Amino acid sequence: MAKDKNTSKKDQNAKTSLPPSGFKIIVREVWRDKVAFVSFCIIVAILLFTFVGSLFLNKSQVTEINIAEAYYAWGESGHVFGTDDGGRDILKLLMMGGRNSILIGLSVTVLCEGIGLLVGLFSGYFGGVTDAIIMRIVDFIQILPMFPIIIVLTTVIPNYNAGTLVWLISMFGWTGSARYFRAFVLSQREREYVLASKTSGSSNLTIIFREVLPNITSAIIIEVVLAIAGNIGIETTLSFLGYGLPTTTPSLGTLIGFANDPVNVTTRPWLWLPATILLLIISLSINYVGRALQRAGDARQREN
Amino acid sequence: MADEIIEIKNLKVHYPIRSGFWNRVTGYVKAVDGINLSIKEGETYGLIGESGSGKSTTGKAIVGVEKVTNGQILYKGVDVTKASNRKKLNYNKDVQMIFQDSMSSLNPRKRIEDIIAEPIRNFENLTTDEERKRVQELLDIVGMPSDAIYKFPHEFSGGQRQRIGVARAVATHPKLIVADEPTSALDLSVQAQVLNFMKHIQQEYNIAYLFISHDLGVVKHMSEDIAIMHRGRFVEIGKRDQIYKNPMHIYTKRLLSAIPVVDVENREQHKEDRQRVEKEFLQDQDKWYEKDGRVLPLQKVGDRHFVALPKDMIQQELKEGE
Amino acid sequence: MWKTVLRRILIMIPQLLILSLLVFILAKMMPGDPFTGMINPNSDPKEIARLRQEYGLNDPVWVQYTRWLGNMFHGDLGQSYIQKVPVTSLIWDRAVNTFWLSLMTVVLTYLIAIPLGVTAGRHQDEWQDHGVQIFNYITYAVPPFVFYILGIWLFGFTLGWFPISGSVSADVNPGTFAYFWSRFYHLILPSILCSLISTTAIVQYLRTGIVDNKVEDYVRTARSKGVPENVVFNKHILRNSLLPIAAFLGNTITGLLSGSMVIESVFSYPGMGKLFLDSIGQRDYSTLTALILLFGVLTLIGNLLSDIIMSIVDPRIRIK
Amino acid sequence: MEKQSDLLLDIEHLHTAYRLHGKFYDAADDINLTLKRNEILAVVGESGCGKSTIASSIIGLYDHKNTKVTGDILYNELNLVNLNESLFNKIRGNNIGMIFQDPLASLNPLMKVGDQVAETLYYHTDMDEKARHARVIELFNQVGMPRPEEMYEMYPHELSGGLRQRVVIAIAIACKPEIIIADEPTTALDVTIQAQILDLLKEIQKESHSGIVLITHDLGVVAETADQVAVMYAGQIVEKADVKTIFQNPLHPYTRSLLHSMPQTDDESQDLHVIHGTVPSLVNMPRTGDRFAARIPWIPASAHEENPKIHEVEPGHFVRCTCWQSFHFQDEEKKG
Amino acid sequence: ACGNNSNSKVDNPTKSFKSATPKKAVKKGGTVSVALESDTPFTGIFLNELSDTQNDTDAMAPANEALFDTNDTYQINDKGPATLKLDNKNKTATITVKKGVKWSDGKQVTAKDVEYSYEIIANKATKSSRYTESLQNIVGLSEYHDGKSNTISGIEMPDGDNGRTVVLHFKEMKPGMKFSGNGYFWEAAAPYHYLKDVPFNKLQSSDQVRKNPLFFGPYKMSKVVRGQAVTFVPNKYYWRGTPKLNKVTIQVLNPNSASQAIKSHKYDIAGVVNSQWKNVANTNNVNWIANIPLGYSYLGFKVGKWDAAKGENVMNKDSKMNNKSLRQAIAYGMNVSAVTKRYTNGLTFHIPTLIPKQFGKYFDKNVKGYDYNLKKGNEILDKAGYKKKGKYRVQPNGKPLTIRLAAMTGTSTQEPIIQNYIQQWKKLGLNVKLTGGRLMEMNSFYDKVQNDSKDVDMFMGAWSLSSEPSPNDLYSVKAPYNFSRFVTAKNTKLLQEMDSEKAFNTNYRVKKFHEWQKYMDDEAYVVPVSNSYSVNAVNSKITGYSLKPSAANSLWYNVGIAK
Ligand SMILES: Nc1ncnc2c1ncn2[C@@H]1O[C@H](COP(=O)(O)OP(=O)(O)OP(=O)(O)O)[C@@H](O)[C@H]1O
Ligand SMILES: Nc1ncnc2c1ncn2[C@@H]1O[C@H](COP(=O)(O)OP(=O)(O)OP(=O)(O)O)[C@@H](O)[C@H]1O
Ligand SMILES: [Mg+2]
Ligand SMILES: [Mg+2]
Repeated sequence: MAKDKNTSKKDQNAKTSLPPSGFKIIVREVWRDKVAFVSFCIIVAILLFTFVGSLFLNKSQVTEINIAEAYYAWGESGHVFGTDDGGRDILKLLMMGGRNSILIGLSVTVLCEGIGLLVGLFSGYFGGVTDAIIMRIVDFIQILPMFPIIIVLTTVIPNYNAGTLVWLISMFGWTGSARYFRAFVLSQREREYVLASKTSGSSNLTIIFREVLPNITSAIIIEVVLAIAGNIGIETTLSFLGYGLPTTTPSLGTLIGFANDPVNVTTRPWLWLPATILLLIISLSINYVGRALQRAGDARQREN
Repeated sequence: MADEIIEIKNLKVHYPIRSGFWNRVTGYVKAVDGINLSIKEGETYGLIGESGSGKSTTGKAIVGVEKVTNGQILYKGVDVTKASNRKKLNYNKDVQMIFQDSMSSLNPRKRIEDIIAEPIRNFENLTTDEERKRVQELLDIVGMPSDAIYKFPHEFSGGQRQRIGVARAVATHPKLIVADEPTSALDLSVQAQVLNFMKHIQQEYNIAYLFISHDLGVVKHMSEDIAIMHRGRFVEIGKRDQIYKNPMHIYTKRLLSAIPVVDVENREQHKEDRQRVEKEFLQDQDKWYEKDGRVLPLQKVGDRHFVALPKDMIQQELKEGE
Repeated sequence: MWKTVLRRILIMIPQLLILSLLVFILAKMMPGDPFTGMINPNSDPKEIARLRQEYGLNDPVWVQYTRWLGNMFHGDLGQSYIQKVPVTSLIWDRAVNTFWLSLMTVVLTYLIAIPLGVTAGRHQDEWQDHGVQIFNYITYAVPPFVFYILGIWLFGFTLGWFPISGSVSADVNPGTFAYFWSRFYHLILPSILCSLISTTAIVQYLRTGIVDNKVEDYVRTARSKGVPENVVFNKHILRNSLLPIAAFLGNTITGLLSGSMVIESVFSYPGMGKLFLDSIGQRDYSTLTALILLFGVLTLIGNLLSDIIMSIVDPRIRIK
Repeated sequence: MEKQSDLLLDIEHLHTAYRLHGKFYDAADDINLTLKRNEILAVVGESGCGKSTIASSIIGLYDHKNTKVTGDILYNELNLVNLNESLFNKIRGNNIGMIFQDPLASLNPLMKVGDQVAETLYYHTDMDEKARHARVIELFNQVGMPRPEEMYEMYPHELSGGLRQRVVIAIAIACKPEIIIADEPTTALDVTIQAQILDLLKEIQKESHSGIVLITHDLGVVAETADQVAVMYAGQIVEKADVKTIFQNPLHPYTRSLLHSMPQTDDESQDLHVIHGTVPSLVNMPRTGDRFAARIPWIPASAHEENPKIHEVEPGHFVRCTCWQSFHFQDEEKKG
Repeated sequence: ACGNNSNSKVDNPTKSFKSATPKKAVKKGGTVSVALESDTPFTGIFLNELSDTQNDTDAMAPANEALFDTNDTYQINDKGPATLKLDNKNKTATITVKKGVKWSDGKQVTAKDVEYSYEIIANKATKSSRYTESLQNIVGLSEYHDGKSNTISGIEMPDGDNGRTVVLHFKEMKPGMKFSGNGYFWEAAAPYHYLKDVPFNKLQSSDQVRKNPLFFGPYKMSKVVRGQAVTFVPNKYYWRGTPKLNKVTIQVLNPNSASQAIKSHKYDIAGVVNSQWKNVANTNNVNWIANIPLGYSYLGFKVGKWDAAKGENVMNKDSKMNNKSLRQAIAYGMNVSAVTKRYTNGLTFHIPTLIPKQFGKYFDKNVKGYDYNLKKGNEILDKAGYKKKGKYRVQPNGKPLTIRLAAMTGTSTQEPIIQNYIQQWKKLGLNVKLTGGRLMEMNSFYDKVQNDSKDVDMFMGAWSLSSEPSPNDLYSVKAPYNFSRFVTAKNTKLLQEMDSEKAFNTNYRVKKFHEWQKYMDDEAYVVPVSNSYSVNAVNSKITGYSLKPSAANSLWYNVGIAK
């Protein structure tokens, strides 16, 4: 009994003395950096705005055309941000579009970073021939001109939607993170704790996932956060070139794509400006938070 | 008499050098180039040599984390250079390693408990409670407070971390521990702690050490048998006193003379000696080494004392020694 | 080193073959063909069918591919279906335009990015740094075309300072100074806009490099030699921080020829990027495959160049 | 400066404090040291006791925003503390040379080593390029580099550790400085090379009659090279004397404990001496009372001075606190 | 949206449109710059026989003159560089080039030049896309094409190569032959003396075609910036007299930038993108010169397949869309007028029939077409047995009804417009989905429509027409362009009658045209949707600019700067 008490007390103790390398240092670092903190709050606000906001919206209603209401300017007839060329309310499109774009950005990130991480882990850890082969494949994919091929594929694929877009982009995107993670794994592999684990009889898989992986988490977090910032905007360029998502799938890209038409740029800023600003704010905020994370990661690096 | 627990026969570890148009192997770094060595139960074998002489490579080959190019490592009569044999024998249960850099050898993301328990989990089937008890015992043995098991490596000082490394190494009651420069990163007083401690557990559990270091003072303190390594081979092996009192190979002499001595009065004398040996070493290379700079084969010069010199020179040296 | 370079080039060949096959198949998978665009009541469908046959578009893909490959080994990339000129001459024309645009862009990019990066790194966490960072984030986050279109609207139309399309005005004669000036004049606006938004990576790398190098031991050594602070900065810190940027250089140089689809279409600038987009739209297979292959080659050469440049500027790196 | 005085450096009441979490903590606490011509002054102590702090304070290379230096460092009547930068730049490299611990990190990876040496000459002499080149070759010869002409063109990564350290030494002595500060010059090297480098330092000193501040934690190195020794603990100097006295008649408990824990005894079966407890970190360092007291708990508190001062116990032999008088090792207790 | 400051020019633009600039005294000299609106560079094949893009035609316009002038209904007259005489009995057409019509190098345009066009077109080596079935009506042309003969037997030059008369022999005479653009004979000439040394297979990439082409129009090309711009200077040998301007430049402009270019007066002549009208309507110092081009957009229903082997359309009686009521209801569901008013202020307008009004008598003004009428649509559907089951109607046989619509990408407002129609149809209880889930780009669209893809039940396309009104090429059994694939006896009969011998009698032809339009209106296999004005912003200093068909051939001769 007494012993049990003892351990539970120790467990509490243990919780409070988590290494500052974990979640805590991140929170601390973000909290300490006022800009990062404000950015974090903004991100939360945007997430609430887009995700919770979208809950109250009905997709078919939002994307319903009402030609009589086309091109209302800011504030006209109760449309805070006006309406687009089909009389759709920009504010609502912004909510749904923001959500979709964030989801797309997240999915692309998850796919790219997930594949990249796995490849990086195996390639970096095993080295030798495995590494050589994987890296040749990565090299090959990296010489593929990404945008051109995506564009060609979008015209080939019959039912092109957000899902296919995500796959297309991820198909090319993972190589960068694979290289990035591989470099980290390589540097970890040099460390003697890997040898120590080997001599302790752990299998390679165990070492990869239980030993090496936790040690590159801060690199992963930073990479992922910054990648999200980049990926949310990734469909905008495709939209510009005319290979973006259909307007029935609102996204920041389709909204910003209105800027494709100079007439809209000069005379109907409400069509594209809010989405551009939203994208800008999201990117900026994520970047600032990412920076704080990076500092947290560096601090850890120094402690090591 | 103590039995030999490991025997190394003609061990070679070569790293390929790639170059040329097709990136083919054009040569080898002969990190370890044919060494023979046997370690007896409960004894410490010291391995000395300058940087890059192949000490760590030897150690890693013995614990089985470095691929052996050639030769045999016999453990209980089984050649453990093959991974399958190691697996069958649960080899690493009996042969463990302590690393030089205590920080990098402990996973910064794991609690001390998990670090120490890792070999236990892999080699023994214990319940969680038993396992924890064992970890506590081990911490106790290495003189750490019991609440250490919940902490992370960075919360400890260098000396403490090194002791945790030792605790992990002894967790499965190994028979042999390869200690690769376990104290070179430590301050004097901390080094003393760790060395004392290693000696204690050796006596208690009858562990054999392969003690690798370039600090001759430390090796002398720890080991009964000593091997001097140079360019992947042994230049001289023998008992502690044979090596320290009666070194025969010029390289051994050079190493010994370079050790700073706490003898202020005679320091000029030491310096002269040192420089004389250095000069000799540089001048008559082909007297001491083969033409291509490789170390000569070992010759027996006394009970358990071998030196890599041509026979005629040995006679001469012996005479001089008298 | 030359052996290494040669080996790398040899390795490129199979990569390019795979790429070409891939591209060829992709191109053929696209719906429609170069003659789809001719559909109108004034053109006879039978005629279109005849042309298809004559251009060999009805052959199986692999026949078309081997024919194409064979021609390519003879240096013949074929005839553009749309422009009706040899693809090589078409690409050459566009490549020259793109080259000048990209060259201006690159030069401007470095001219803008290096001072910014230096300022940010030198005054780490001071207001200068924050200013540069904000600029950087904005150029990174705003989609380029929004930037370009605003630029063209403001400086091209509203203020009328710069031409808004094309690479040269129609009424100047090649070889004259007016011609040269006109070409230059057409480059100014697009290259400035383009360079403003391509500074991000360089600024970031430079800043990080400076911040990291500032605390390196060798900088301390330099100071201990009594080297004045600004020399320490320029000669030691800056030069070492420029290394990662040197690595970009290879890819930048080849990027000079690939062009940017976005800027070229906004400015109707007849360069490689625009050509690429047009050939997709018009299903100009021969041009399309040639272009993608060329982009692939350029990327490979860029990587190689980067490695070579790195091995030249950084004595620690030797390419193997 | 026709007639040069023998006293090169006079450090008085030096305090160097680092800013940590917004507060300043003294890492060097009231340091008094002198360095004479032809003398090697060794500063020894365990990691973190403030050795490098002293070195960087002397040569004025610290982060001015987060470091506070007070007291006097007098060099030829010139106070180096908070000296104007451009003036200091004339002195650094010229009058004071510095050798660092990690020779690879201390050299610019992108510059030929010869040029790195020549750079010093560029700022402190009016030699032309040819003359500088010649001088570098001369220096390379002096520090014992083989094939100096070839070495001039090499990059740091192409040299072995020993050669790199020789380059660093060449940089430090290029302008024949009166003072050389060597911060653990041999810690990264193995024994044979360490011996060569130490011999080299001594030779240089003999030739140029400069004064050397040698920072190390290796007592063997001290015994082999130093003339004067200052033993540091937790930011303070605890004992200061000439080298013979330190090794033959060490008084301060810390000095004695250190010497005791060296594995040099001939009886290998015996345990090495271990100093109780650990070195306190900068933030946790006790600021009043004897800082070493916690590590010799068996010595009664009354034996320590309340505010330990440094005392000259015999001419030239300084010891902090009076506790040494009642000090004995723990296992000697019974003997009394 | 900005309805309160209602501006007649903005909201009712067509009132301010003229078809020609006001007549003013012309001064000699001056420069005119023209925007060629295109998002791709022009190809730059400056030879009528080989060029196959509108961009090239536009880019060479000031230099390029056709052989014949026409009146405003496209009927060929004698005012142009050559005259035409048709002989129905002998099945010949005689073309006589006027004396003094000279190439810009001063050489007379000869019979050989006229004949050489046919050689270029018909020779396989040139890979010309102009070798059409209609032209093969000329005797001997296909033999020449197939290499069976070295000359074209049906082209006679009674006065020899250097004479000015050419006689064309036809296998059959057609009522449309007196109209320009009929495709039965070629209306341009090629400079034989200039091109004769260029092998046919090199022709399209030769400098004679690409860089320094030869024409007999009012201007000659002085410089070509490949794909981007062309500069013209006067042709001093021009047969009508000296042109007014010193220089004309034509430059490619991205249509996206058109409105800004107009507002900032970057060009003297530039086309207006209809959806951008509001942005430019208030621009000062421009005249809006507009016409309605021949063409229309339509909604077609797939009711059959193209049988490639037989070379004809085969209707599938049981196809989903082969139900007149369904088609009519769909047509009633389109709020075309509302859409055109909303997005183009009437610059695009609803049309009732498949024969454009511009064809004058041939257009049947009694056909009313389908106006937006949901009630009627619903009634028709109810009556025809399309019952509502849940949200949507099902087929009379009880199977669910999903209609897949193929539509092309176009101007930026295309997307909302199509979505709007889909919503209107939803109000009729029809479940319409876009093929592929989104608008298709042109290639994919035609790929699917032309190959009768299963994914297409109806499609929204557009035709631009030649000046010959016959719809035979688009709707006959044998017409591959009959994308609906509808084949009915009555349709076949009407189309044949339209182009029969009897149809040389204009009244008869008109009657048949009217019958056909009524028939098509009722059957609604193809529903006409809209047509648009083509508006040009012409700097008010310019005079002589006109979009009347009669002015087309001499347009650039007349354009000048007002005094
Ligand atoms: N993975 C490797 N690939 C190629 N060469 C290697 C590798 N590992 C070690 N070497 C080379 O093998 C030789 C012996 O190395 P080893 O690490 O065993 O030396 P060491 O005696 O432990 O030196 P130190 O005292 O510096 O630790 C060195 O020359 C080293 O450069
Ligand atoms: N820039 C700094 N900022 C804050 N604290 C510092 C800084 N530099 C050193 N310290 C702290 O000051 C104390 C003395 O450091 P110093 O580097 O002088 O020790 P040292 O004796 O040279 O140790 P070592 O033998 O490890 O080099 C240490 O506790 C160290 O952590
Ligand atoms: Mg080693
Ligand atoms: Mg230090």
